[in-house]
Amino acid sequence: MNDEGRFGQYGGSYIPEILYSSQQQLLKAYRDAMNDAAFIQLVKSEMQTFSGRPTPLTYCANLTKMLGGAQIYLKREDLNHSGAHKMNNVIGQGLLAKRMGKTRIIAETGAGQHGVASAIVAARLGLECTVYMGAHDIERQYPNVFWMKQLGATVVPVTTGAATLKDALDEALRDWSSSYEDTYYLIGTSCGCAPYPEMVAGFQSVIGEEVKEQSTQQFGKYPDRIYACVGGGSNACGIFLPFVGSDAELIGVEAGGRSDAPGDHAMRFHTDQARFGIAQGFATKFLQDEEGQLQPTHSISAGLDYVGVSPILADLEEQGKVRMTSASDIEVMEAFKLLTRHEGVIPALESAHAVAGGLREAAGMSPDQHIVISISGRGDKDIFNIAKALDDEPFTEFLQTYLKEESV
Amino acid sequence: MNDEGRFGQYGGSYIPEILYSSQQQLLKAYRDAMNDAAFIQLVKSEMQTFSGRPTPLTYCANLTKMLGGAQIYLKREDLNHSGAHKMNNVIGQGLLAKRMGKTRIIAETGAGQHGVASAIVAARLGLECTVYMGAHDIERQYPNVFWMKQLGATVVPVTTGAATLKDALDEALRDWSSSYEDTYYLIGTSCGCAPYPEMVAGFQSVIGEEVKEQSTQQFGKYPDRIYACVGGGSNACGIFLPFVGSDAELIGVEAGGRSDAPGDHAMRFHTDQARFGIAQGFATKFLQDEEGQLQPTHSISAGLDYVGVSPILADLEEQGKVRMTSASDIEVMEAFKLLTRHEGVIPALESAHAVAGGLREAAGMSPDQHIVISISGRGDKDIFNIAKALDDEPFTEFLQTYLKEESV
Amino acid sequence: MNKLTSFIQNQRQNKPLLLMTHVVYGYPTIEKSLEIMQLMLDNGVEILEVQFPFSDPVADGPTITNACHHALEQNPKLTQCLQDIKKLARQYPQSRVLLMSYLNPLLQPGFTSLAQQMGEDISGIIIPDLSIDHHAMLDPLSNSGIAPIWLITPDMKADRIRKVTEQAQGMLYCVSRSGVTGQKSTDQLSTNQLSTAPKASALENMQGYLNNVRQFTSLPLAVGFGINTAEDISALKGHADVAIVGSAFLNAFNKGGLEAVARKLSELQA
Amino acid sequence: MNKLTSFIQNQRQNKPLLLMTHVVYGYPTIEKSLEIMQLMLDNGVEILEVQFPFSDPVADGPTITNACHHALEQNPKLTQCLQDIKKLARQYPQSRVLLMSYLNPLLQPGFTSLAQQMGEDISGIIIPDLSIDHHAMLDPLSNSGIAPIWLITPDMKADRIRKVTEQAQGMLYCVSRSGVTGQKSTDQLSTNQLSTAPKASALENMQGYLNNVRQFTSLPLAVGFGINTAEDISALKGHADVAIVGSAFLNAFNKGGLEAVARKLSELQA
Ligand SMILES: Cc1ncc(COP(=O)(O)O)c(C=O)c1O
Ligand SMILES: Cc1ncc(COP(=O)(O)O)c(C=O)c1O
Repeated sequence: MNDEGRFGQYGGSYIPEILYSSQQQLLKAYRDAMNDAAFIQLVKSEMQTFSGRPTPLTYCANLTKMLGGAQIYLKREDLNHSGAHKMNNVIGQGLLAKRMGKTRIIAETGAGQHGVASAIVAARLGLECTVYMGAHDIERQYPNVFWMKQLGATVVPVTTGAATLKDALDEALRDWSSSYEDTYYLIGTSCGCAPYPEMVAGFQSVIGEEVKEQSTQQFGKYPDRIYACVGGGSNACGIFLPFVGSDAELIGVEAGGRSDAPGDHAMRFHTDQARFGIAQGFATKFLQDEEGQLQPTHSISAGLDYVGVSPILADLEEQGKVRMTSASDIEVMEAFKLLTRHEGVIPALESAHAVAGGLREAAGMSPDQHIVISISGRGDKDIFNIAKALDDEPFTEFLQTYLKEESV
Repeated sequence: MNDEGRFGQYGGSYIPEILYSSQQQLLKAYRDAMNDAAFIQLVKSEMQTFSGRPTPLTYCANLTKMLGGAQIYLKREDLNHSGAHKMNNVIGQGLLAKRMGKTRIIAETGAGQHGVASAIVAARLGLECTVYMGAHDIERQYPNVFWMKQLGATVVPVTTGAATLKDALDEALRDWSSSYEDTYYLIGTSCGCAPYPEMVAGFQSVIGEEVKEQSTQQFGKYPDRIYACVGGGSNACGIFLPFVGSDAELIGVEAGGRSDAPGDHAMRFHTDQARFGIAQGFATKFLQDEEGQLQPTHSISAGLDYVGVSPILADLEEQGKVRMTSASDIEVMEAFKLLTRHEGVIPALESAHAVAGGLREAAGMSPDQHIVISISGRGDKDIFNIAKALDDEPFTEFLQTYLKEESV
Repeated sequence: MNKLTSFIQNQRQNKPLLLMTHVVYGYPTIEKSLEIMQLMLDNGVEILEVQFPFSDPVADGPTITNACHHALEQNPKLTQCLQDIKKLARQYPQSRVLLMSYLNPLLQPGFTSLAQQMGEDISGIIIPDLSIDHHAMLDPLSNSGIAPIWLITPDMKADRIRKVTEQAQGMLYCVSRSGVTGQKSTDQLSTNQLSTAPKASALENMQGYLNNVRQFTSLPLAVGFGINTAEDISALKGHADVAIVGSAFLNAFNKGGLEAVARKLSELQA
Repeated sequence: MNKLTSFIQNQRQNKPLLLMTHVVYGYPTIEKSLEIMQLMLDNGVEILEVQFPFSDPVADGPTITNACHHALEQNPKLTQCLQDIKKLARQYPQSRVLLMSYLNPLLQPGFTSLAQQMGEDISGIIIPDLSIDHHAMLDPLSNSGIAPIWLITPDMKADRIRKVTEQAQGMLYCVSRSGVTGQKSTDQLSTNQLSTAPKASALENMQGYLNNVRQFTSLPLAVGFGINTAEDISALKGHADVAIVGSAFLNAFNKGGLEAVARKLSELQA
C-alpha cells in the first residue's frame, strides 16, 4: 500500500470531508499501534486466549482418497470464537478502538456474522455497540440479531435502498460522520477507505501466517494452491497475503449465485456488470449498471453478496497474482454436503464456495500436490437456509410445534 | 479404578450376559490402546488438528471487576469442533473403534450434542453411525437431529418410556446386544459399565491437564477452585481429575431445575430422590422412587437432565474430594446473561450452571484467589430455549415469516 | 438337587418339552395381569415367569419394554407382587412360578429380605442385568433354596460357560444371540452371525448351540429364541427341556385380549 | 473571477442572503422533479442544486437517501439530466444551476466528457464523496469554468481549510458538524460537541465557525445546517452569503406536493 492507501488503481479514500479528521486520526492511531510491539502482542494474546488461535490445519483423508488428486487440507477458521474468521479482525480493531479511547463502536453487517463478532468484542472490551443491518437482512438472519441483542448491542434496522448490507454500510458511514469523537467504526471486511482494507487484511493475515507454519510442519512445504471464498475479501486476503510472492497459487471463489444475469450473483470479476468504480469510500470493482448505479446481488450465502470487493484483491487479480473463479448456488450445496458427510466439518455456506472451488480442481492435480481450503466459518448459523435448500420437512414441523408451544 | 471398574461402592458392570464378551473385548482393546504410545499420540494429534485443541483459558476482566472477588477464568471447551467438550471423548472412542476394526458406531443422545459429535467423528473416520434419541428429545432438539442427518448418521427415535435420554440409552444397549460384532457403542458421558466411566473421563482429562499448564503459565499457580456443570459428569471429570489431590477445590454444579420436587430437577446429590442404585449397566446415585424406579428429570438445559451420574463423581463426592452444589433454572438464565453481556462468551445452558455456581461464590473470595469455570459448550445451540425463556417476540415473528416463505 | 430342577426332570418324564410363559405384573393392570397368569396356569403351563416391571429394562425388546412402562403407571409394589404371585403358586402346585426383574427394584428390599418374602413358593429368580461375576450377591436367595437362574448366550466361551454351570441351580436360561427379548428368531439369526444361513441351517445352528451347552451341565435347559409358533417349539424338542415364550403372548394379548392368549396357548401346546 | 462567484457577489449587493434550494432529479418522477425546479426558479431562488441520484448516497440523510432510491426506479440517465437542467438554466438566466452527485455516476462519462456536457450552463458541481485531496480529478471541469464546490466542516484544522481555500472556486459549501444532510441543526449540535449548549449558544457557535472560515477566504460562503425555518435563515444573515435548503423542501413536497413547496418557499423568502 502506498501512502494514500492505494493498491494499483484501487483503494484510496473517497469519503465525505466530514470524516476527514476522524480518518486521519484512525490512520495515525493505526500506524502508531502497528509500531507498538506491546499492542501487537496484546492482539496476539487476545486472539489466543479469547478466540482460541491458532486454528488447526485439518487433513481430509476421505475426500483426498475419493478424488484421487491433490492432498486436501482445511484451514479451520470455523473454530474461532463466534464461529468465523471475522473474530480476528474485530479483536484487532476492538483493541485499537480501546487504545484510541473510544467508548463506542459501530458496525455494519449483512449476514450478521460481523455484527455478532463486533457485539462480542464490544461486550468483552466494555464498549457500547451499535450495529447497522438492512431491515431485509434482519428478517432473514434474525438469529444473529438475537445474539447481538443478548450481547448488549443495539441493532438498527436500515430501511433505505434494498435494505441489505450495502445500505447498512452507507448508514454506518452516516453514523460515523456525526459521532466520530467517541465512536470507532469497525468495518468487517477488507473494504472501505484507507486504512481499512490494509488494516483488516493485516489482522486477518494471522490465518496465512499460521498456514505457512502448519503446512511446513505437516507436509514439509507451502501449499500448491490455496482457496478462499471472496465476499468483501477479508478471509481471502488473510490467507493469501502471506503467500503473495511464494509459489502457492491463490484462488478466490466468488458467489456464482443462480446465473450470470444482473442481480443473480455477486461476481465482481469476469462479468459485464463488474467494473471499476468508486463508492462507499474507496475504488474497486463494483457490480454496477451503465449509469454507475450499484446493483443488487444474490447468493445462497448471505455473507458473499457484497457489491464491491477488497481493493487489495482487485489489484492482485489485475497483477495476475490471484486467480478469481466462482461457484454457483447448486455447486455450493453439493460441496457443503460432501464436506459435511465425508469429513465431519460443517462449513458456512460462504466457505462452501471455497470448498466447491477446491474440490473441483483437486481431482485434476497430482497426489504430491497439496491444497488448502479456507473454512472461513461454520455452518450452524445457516441451518435455516440449508434446511430450506434441502426441503427438510421435519425442520418445518419442528418450527411449527415450537411456535404452537410458544403461544400456549 | 480397580479391576472391576469400581469407584468405592459405585461403578462396576451390570450388563446383560449377552454383552459380556463385547465388553471384555472393549476392556482389553482399551487397555491395549492406552499402553500404545502411538495411539495416545494419534488421539492427541486428532484433538489438535481436527478439534482445535488446546482450548484457551480466558480471563474475565469485567466480571472479576464487577464482583470484586476472585479472579475469574473460563476454560473454553465451547471452542472445540462441534461446540462442546463432547468432541474430546468421541475422538478418543472413535479412534478406538477404528482400531478395533469396527465399521459402525452407535450412540445415545439427549440434547443431541453427543449425537452430533458422534456423527461428526463417524463421518471423519468413515464409520457408519446410528444415534438413538428419545422421540420427545428429537422434537425439542430437532436442529441437532438435522445436523446428524446431514453428517450421514441414522437417527432412531426412541418412543419407549418418557422417550428421552434414559430411554435412548436403554435402546442403544439393546442395539449393542445384537450388533457388537461390527458395532462400537460410543457412550457420551462418564457413565455406563466399565470401562466407559474411566475411559470417557480419561479422554476428557485433557481439559484439566491443559488447565494445569495454562493456569501455571497465566497466573503462576493452580486455581483455587474449579467449577463444572454435572450432567453425566464428563466435563466435570475431565477438568477435575487431574486436580484431585491438589489444593484446588472442585465444585460440581447440578441442574436445580424448577424446584426440589421429584421430576422438577436433576440433582443426584442432596435430594431425597437421589439414592444408590444399579441400572443402565452400573452403580451410582440415581434419582428413583421407593420402588427403585428411575425418575423423570427436568432442567432448562437438555444436557443436564440425566437420571444418574458418573460413578467417579459419586465416589469423589463421598470421599469429600468434590463438592456438589446446584443452580436453578432462574439462576442459570441470570448467569447466562451476565457472561454473554459482560464477557462476550455465550455459554451453553449446561455450562451456564457452572457459571452460576462460580459467580455465586467468586464475590466472597479474595482478589488473590483464582477460579476456573468450565464452559463445556457454546450457547448457539440453545437459541430456541433461550428465546423462549426470554420471550423474544421477534424470534417468533422470524419463524413465522420463515414458515410462510417455506410454504410458497 | 434343587427343587426346580427336580420338578422339571419329573415333568420331563412324560413330556418332550415344558412350556414356560411370561407375564408382566401390572400390565395392562395388576388385576388383569393376574388373570392372564391364572389363565396360563389353568391351561397347564409348567412354569410361569412373572416380570416385576422396571423403568429401564435394558435386556428387553420393545414389546416387553412398552408393557413394563405401561405397568409402571399402575404403581406396582414389589411386596404386593410377591404376595400376589405366591398366592397363585400355592393355588397351582402342579406348576412353578419364577420372579424376573432387574437389579434396582430388587435392591430396594435387598436380597435377604427378598429371600424371606419369596419364601417357599417362588422357585427361582431371573435378573438379566446381573452377570455370573456377581453371583455372591444372590447367596441369600440360593441359601433359601431359591434358584438364581443364569443366562447362557450363544457366543459364550467354554470357560465362561463353565463358570456359569459351576454356580447354576434350577435350570439354565439359554438365550438367542440377540440380546433382547421378543425378536423373531430367524430374522435375528440371519442378521447376525448366520447372515447367509437359510432357516434350516439356522435351526441346525441353534441345535448345535444347545448340544454344546449340554456338554457342560446336566441341568435342564430352558430356551428363549423369540419363540412364536408351534413350529418353533417342535424344533426344540430333543434339544431343550423348556421352551420360553414371552413377547408372543404379550403380542397376542395386545391384539385380542385373554382369548387370544388362550388361543396362542393351545396353539403352542398342540 | 469565477462566474459563480461574481453572480453571488452581484446578487448580494442588495440581498443580505441568497437562497439555494435542492431538488433530486427523478423524484418522484423526472417530470415532476423538473416541475419542482421550475417552481423554485419561478419564485426567484438564486441557486438551484440538482442532485443526480446515486444508489449509495453516503453523505445524505434519510430523506434525501429515500428520494434518491425512489428516483432510481425511474431509471434516470445522467446525460438526459444534464440536458434537462441546462435547458432550465437557459430559461432562467437570473438564477444559477449546480449539479450535485456522487463520484461513481460521474465517473461513467468521465470528467472531460462531463465538462463538455455541462457546458456553459451549469455553473458548478458538488461531489460529497470527493475530498480536496483529489482536486486534480476535477481539473477538466475547472478548466471549463465550472466551479468545483468544496465542502468545509466545523472541525477542520486551519491547514486543511487553507488547502481547500487555495483550490476553491465559485463558493464554499459550509456544512454542519453532522455529516449527513437533513438533520435538525440544533438537535444535531446538541447531541454532539455542544451537548449542554442551549440553542442560543449553538447559534453563536455556528456564527463563530463561519467567521472563522471567513478569515481564510473572500469566496462566498454557502451554509447548510439543516435549515428549516425562516428563523434559521435570519440567524445566518450577516454571517453567510447563501442559505442552502434541501431536505426541508423534500419533506414539504412529501407532505403536500408542489403547493407545500411553494408555501415553504414563500415562508423562507419572507
Ligand atoms: C463465514 C464467512 N465467510 C466469509 C465471509 C465473507 O467475508 P470476507 O470475504 O470478508 O471473508 C463471511 C461474511 O459474513 C462469513 O461470515
Ligand atoms: C455443553 C454441554 N455441557 C455439559 C453437558 C453435560 O454432560 P457431562 O456432564 O457429561 O459433561 C452436555 C451434555 O449434552 C453438554 O452438551
